[in-house]
Amino acid sequence: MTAPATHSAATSAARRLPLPGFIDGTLLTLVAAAIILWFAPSGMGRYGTYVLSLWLVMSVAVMGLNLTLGYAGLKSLAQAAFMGIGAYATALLTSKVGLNWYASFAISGLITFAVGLVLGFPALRVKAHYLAFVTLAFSTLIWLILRNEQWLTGGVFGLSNIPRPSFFGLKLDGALAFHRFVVVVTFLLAVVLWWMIRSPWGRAFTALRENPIRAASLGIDTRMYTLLAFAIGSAYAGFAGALYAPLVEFIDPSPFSLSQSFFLLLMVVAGGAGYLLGPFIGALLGVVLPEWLRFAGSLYLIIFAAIVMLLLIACPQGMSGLLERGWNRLTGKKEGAR
Amino acid sequence: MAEFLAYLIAGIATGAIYALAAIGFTLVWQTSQTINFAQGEFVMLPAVLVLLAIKLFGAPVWLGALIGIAAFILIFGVGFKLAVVDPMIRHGVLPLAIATMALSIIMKEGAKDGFSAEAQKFPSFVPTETISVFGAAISLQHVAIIAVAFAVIGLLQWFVGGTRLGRQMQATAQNPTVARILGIPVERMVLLTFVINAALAVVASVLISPIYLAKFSNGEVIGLFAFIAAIVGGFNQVRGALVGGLIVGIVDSMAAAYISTSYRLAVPLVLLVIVILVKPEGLMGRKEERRV
Amino acid sequence: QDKVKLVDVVELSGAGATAGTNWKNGIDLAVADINAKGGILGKQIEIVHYDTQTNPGNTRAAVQRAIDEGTYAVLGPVFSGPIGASMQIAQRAEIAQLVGGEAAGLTKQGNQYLFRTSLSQSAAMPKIAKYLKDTIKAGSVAVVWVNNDFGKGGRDAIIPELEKAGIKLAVDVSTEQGQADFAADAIKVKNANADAIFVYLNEEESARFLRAAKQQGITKPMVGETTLLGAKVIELAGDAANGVKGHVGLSIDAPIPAFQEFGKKFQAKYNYASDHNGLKGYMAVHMVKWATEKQKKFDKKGVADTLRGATIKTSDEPGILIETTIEKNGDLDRESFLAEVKDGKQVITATLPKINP
Amino acid sequence: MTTPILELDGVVGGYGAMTILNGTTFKVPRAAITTVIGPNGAGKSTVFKAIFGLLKVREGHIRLEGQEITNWNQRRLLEAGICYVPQGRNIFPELSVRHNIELGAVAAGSHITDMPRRIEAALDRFPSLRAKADVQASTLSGGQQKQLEIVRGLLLDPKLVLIDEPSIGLSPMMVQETFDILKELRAKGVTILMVEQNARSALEISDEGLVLELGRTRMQGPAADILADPRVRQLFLGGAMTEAA
Amino acid sequence: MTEVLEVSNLHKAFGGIKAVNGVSFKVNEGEILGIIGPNGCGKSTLFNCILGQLEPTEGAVKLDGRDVTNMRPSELNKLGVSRTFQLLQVFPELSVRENLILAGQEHEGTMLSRFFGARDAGLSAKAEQMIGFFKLGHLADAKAGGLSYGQQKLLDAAMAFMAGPRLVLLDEPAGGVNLTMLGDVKERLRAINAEQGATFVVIEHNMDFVMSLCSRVIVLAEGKVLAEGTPAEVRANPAVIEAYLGH
Ligand SMILES: Nc1ncnc2c1ncn2[C@@H]1O[C@H](COP(=O)(O)OP(=O)(O)OP(=O)(O)O)[C@@H](O)[C@H]1O
Ligand SMILES: Nc1ncnc2c1ncn2[C@@H]1O[C@H](COP(=O)(O)OP(=O)(O)OP(=O)(O)O)[C@@H](O)[C@H]1O
Ligand SMILES: [Mg+2]
Ligand SMILES: [Mg+2]
Repeated sequence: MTAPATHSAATSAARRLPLPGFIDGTLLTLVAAAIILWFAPSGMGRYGTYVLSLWLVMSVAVMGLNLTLGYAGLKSLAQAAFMGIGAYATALLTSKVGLNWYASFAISGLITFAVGLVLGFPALRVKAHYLAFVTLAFSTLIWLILRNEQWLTGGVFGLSNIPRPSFFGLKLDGALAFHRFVVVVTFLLAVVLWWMIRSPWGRAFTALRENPIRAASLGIDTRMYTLLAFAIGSAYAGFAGALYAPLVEFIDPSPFSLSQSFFLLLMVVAGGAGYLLGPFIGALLGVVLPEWLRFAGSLYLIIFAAIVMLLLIACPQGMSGLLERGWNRLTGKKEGAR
Repeated sequence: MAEFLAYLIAGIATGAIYALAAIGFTLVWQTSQTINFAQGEFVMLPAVLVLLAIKLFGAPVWLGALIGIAAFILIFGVGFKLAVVDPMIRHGVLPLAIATMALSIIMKEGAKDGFSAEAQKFPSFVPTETISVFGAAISLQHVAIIAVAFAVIGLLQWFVGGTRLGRQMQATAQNPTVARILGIPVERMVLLTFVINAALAVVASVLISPIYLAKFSNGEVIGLFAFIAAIVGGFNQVRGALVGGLIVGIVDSMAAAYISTSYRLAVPLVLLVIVILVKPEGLMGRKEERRV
Repeated sequence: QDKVKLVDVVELSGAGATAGTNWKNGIDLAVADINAKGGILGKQIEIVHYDTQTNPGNTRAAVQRAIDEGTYAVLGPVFSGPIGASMQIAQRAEIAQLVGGEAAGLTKQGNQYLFRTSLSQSAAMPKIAKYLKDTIKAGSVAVVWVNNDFGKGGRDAIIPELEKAGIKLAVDVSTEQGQADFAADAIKVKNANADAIFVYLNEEESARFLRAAKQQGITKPMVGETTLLGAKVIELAGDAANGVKGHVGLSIDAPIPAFQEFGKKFQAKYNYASDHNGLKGYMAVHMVKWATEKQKKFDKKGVADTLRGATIKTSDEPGILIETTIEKNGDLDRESFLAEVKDGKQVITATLPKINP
Repeated sequence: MTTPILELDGVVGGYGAMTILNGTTFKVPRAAITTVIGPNGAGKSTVFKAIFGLLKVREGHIRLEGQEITNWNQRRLLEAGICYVPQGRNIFPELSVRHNIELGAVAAGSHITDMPRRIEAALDRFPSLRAKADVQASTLSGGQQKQLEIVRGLLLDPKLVLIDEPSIGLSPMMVQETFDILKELRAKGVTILMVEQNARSALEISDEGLVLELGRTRMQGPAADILADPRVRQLFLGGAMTEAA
Repeated sequence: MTEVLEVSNLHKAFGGIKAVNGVSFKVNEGEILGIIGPNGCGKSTLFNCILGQLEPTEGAVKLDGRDVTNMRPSELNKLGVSRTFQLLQVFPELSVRENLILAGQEHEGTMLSRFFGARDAGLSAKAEQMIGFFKLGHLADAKAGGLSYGQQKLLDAAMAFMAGPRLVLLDEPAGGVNLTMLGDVKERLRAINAEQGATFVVIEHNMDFVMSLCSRVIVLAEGKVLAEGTPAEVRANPAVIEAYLGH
């Protein structure tokens, strides 16, 4: 048997097509999806476009959580809080300081990355739920600060008139223009994550989830990788926040509360933890499904939660797992690797 | 001094409520190694079901109580185990914990849409008089809650750790495959866990709701504080709930008194972080197992 | 048959669910009434409710959707944060948005398309300060408020008024939305030993606070706004509500037959007593109806233009329940009441005139 | 061979789509020690799991004293007199050693009245467990954990013991002790089916030997014959090494 | 001869239990040292203290004369010290091949090169070689968690050799491994020892294995060194027979 130089996760599409070695099904899907999403809003109206953009923004936050939870196995209950930090940082920097969005985006990522590093220390204790507990506290503390420090954050009244960025002088104020901008940014972030997951870093992250003790004895700097996984995951939340603020053009503390962090967790697991495309499916369930369920009136939340629960009962690997199962059945493969 | 005492007693009274709600966390942890994120809703819902039964059947309070409680134990003890836990548990506890998050949404929204978005009075089975302890006021309801919390926790601590049945439940949680090999009726143990948990939630609900009123969103507040209490006290011991609950109650009360009220909520959380850094298994918790 | 579509964007879940549900029910009641009487200019109203989960992002999406779907006017939301998040959208589309928010800041942003359905806090608080000074004769007041946009707005509005009236702030107690336990807060208020206590909480928290206060043996007068004297509070707090006094903007117990009538209809349909949000929702629909009938056509932009600066009389539109003047900035002016709870009943003790009669 | 107590007849089973047991067939003589040997991954543990109902048998039959026990659940098998000590680490980490042991008697319900005495007797055989009777089981050393499992598995009065590589992690003295216990059980008429990689010592105390490869019985016969078989020595007993030692 | 590892007066107590109670010894470059002793005498705990998995209560560990007490396991490993575990420790959800690549990937290059470089960190060939040697070829793409006990044990050992270590601490490598395979493993250890000068410390209860492989043996009992010498000396020592070997 010859040793394929690549990871076993390379999908069959890549094996059949004569493509450069590093291209795999996931990347192709991402490219195709980006192209579709670029054109999708035509005829959807501003509202439809807005929902699509919101879906992508939430996907970015969920992608980050998927890295921490799905790959590295670190349970974080503060993803929404990190998103809040990013959103407020961007909102303040662009509307109060007058910095351009790109710099604010980078700073939001940096701040959340740094906070993630500090907060990650309790995670270094071997038992994983300590991180969950600490992030639970952190999440609520951040929410309190956002609410109480009115001089900075606008407190309960929030911050409004958050400007949208421009692109080389091109104004992105319109729903469609901004949507396309979101598509590009999300695509880039997804590709970076895709690359990371399939690099040796990704393998090391998985090792943290599977057996941190063995990993440490193999020279894997578990402390560094744990902090990295958590900080990068948090930075993605920061990036998501930096997109969220100009998308909604108004922020207040409520979308960054603990229950929203739970909601993001639900999305990760519903989409399929540890699958690269899982977050998009999860966020689709979390953001777009409720819109489709509007006909059900106030019952839609119950329906949504019930769907997630049934999904988990049917397949704990979430939608991605379910799709993979179906695909394998179609192609007659026995066992799929992640 | 009298002032301090008043805060202390108020804190203990509140703390007992948190303790009562937190037992569920520690019990479920010890007997199935999962976190039930719907625990707050478990405490919220029985009261709502009782009121619903009274409203639907026009039953007298005691009958309504019986119907509501039975329905709750059936749905969220037996039903939860059969419909959610059974298919999911073999995939590890993470999907299960996440499923309880979804469950909490269903319970909360269900209570709102199926019953009422408004808070409702809930009849008290304990006289509502207030007595004075060293000049500080405490209601008989709180006294009852303190007594019940102590009794239930003592009883459970004994049951889980001191009886063979309790140890079989623990064994099932710690290593279901081996439990099966030894002939422990694993299914029955899991069922027992969830029924006991549901029954406890009912007790907590019936005692707490006359004070906190019955409202669909109560689970959030109660759940959060109970969770903090369980962590502070120690997740892997039932008695952790008691110690954690009382400490969190007192700290919360003192925070309201002597620290900025808008940051009151932060104080128990800071306490939680300190406990995790200093004694991660919680004040009363058992040390983690050997890993290498 | 041709219909006119109205979209209500409101908090049906999340922190605002209680208020939002009342608002929604009020609207449904109004729509049913109007449709039964032949609709607006002969067209039946088709009402759609979108839940915002009390989340500004969702609210914005829902308002956008409402406009994309061609709503005639936007109703809701009730909480000030989500209103702040969504008001520019209606403004950009030049569509009237009738909201339930009371925060003072909303109408200070020059938005020509935003309309309140109740008095703003900046209108109500001076009346309360005056009441505290003249009637209660309080030299110092403890302020207990809920730390959300509603409570914080009220607190920020009352404190300067107290200062102006020369009343001392004895203690400033913030509480959490949904807070269940008020024992420590009650002790704190008791120890402050103020002449009166101003309570600015949502209904349920008001009830819980009153019970805790009674338990701690607080005897000083409790003064509040609409949310302290509501039927719900009285029901939940029982004895503890007796003696509570304050200013009431909208109340089904006000000595105005139309209000009481509404209260009965609401009770009959939903099996519980409406709070002020139910009244607000009811009025919102009738404001749209009045404006349309006034301009005699379905012109979206015209609704806002017609409402701005108008005075709606009950003789023209009984559904407005009480004569209401809409100021240029979207604030309202109308009569309000001083009330007191006696033997488990809200009793109106005085009617306060409009600020600019 | 005396009448067999356990019979496997064309057993087929595996994990997911993978078949490991390809028609495994053998008989286990009564009141004797039978040792199963074979390369790593031959399916030895899988056979045990199949017998003990932990792996679904897709085809074939398993009989205990002529009675069909295929795919029975564990409780029934225990009641029928089979007990199973699996390979690897199989403790309840947070329970004390004594409580771990005591759980070995669950299946007996209240039939056994002398449980404390039995536990004491078991602890006497493994003194290092006695010293640790009240500590959390997870803190035991690897060998102590194995001792605990052996004690726990033998607490009842089984007819048939399935024991999977008991010697892993045990010191030579404890291996001897364990084998002595097995011999005593045999003397009492208990049948023992054991998997061992420590094959030489195991075959020495065994009556019967069985070689399993790729999920099939390659060879079965008196233990002494198996031990002496040159092919077996070469392929499974590490011929060169045993000679050198 | 140079000392690779020096352990001096090492203590480790868990509450009142003194698991390791003043152990000192030295390991010379190129040596194969055996450590034997009754169950629970502190062998694994000793390893865990040497390798930074546990914090010793007292005492010091030196590697090439440098104090490495309490150094983190990953850093020690980067210095060329690798180990195996007594209880199974693999990455169950990863394939055998991924397990092996993981075991070697941190030893070459930097964090950056591991991010931008090849997915397999250039280790596929090496992994293939290990897979071949430990006869796991048909299982290369199977999840490690689905391997049999002995196969996992072998994988664990293979992982310890992926990065070409110079000091390897093996905790019961023979347990559950088929004797024929074990013979091969032993030859392999000898070869690595001879060709690459790697040093081994082996905890084992399989006396045949210890006696034929080790050049020196240390016997522990109750956390202390009971005896030390060549295999033959130790085997004949009455105290060792009494405490450990049995008659
Ligand atoms: N849980 C499992 N999932 C998938 N495959 C498995 C599982 N357990 C065992 N296998 C496979 O089945 C085969 C037989 O395994 P088994 O454990 O029966 O071997 P064994 O003969 O007991 O080996 P050892 O001597 O190493 O214990 C092996 O190839 C193994 O990879
Ligand atoms: N975390 C711990 N807490 C308490 N006691 C412990 C802990 N770890 C080890 N011990 C005790 O320390 C002693 C030594 O254990 P260790 O695992 O080192 O033994 P060992 O020599 O490796 O034995 P074996 O040959 O059985 O593997 C044992 O008595 C064990 O119970
Ligand atoms: Mg085996
Ligand atoms: Mg050991």
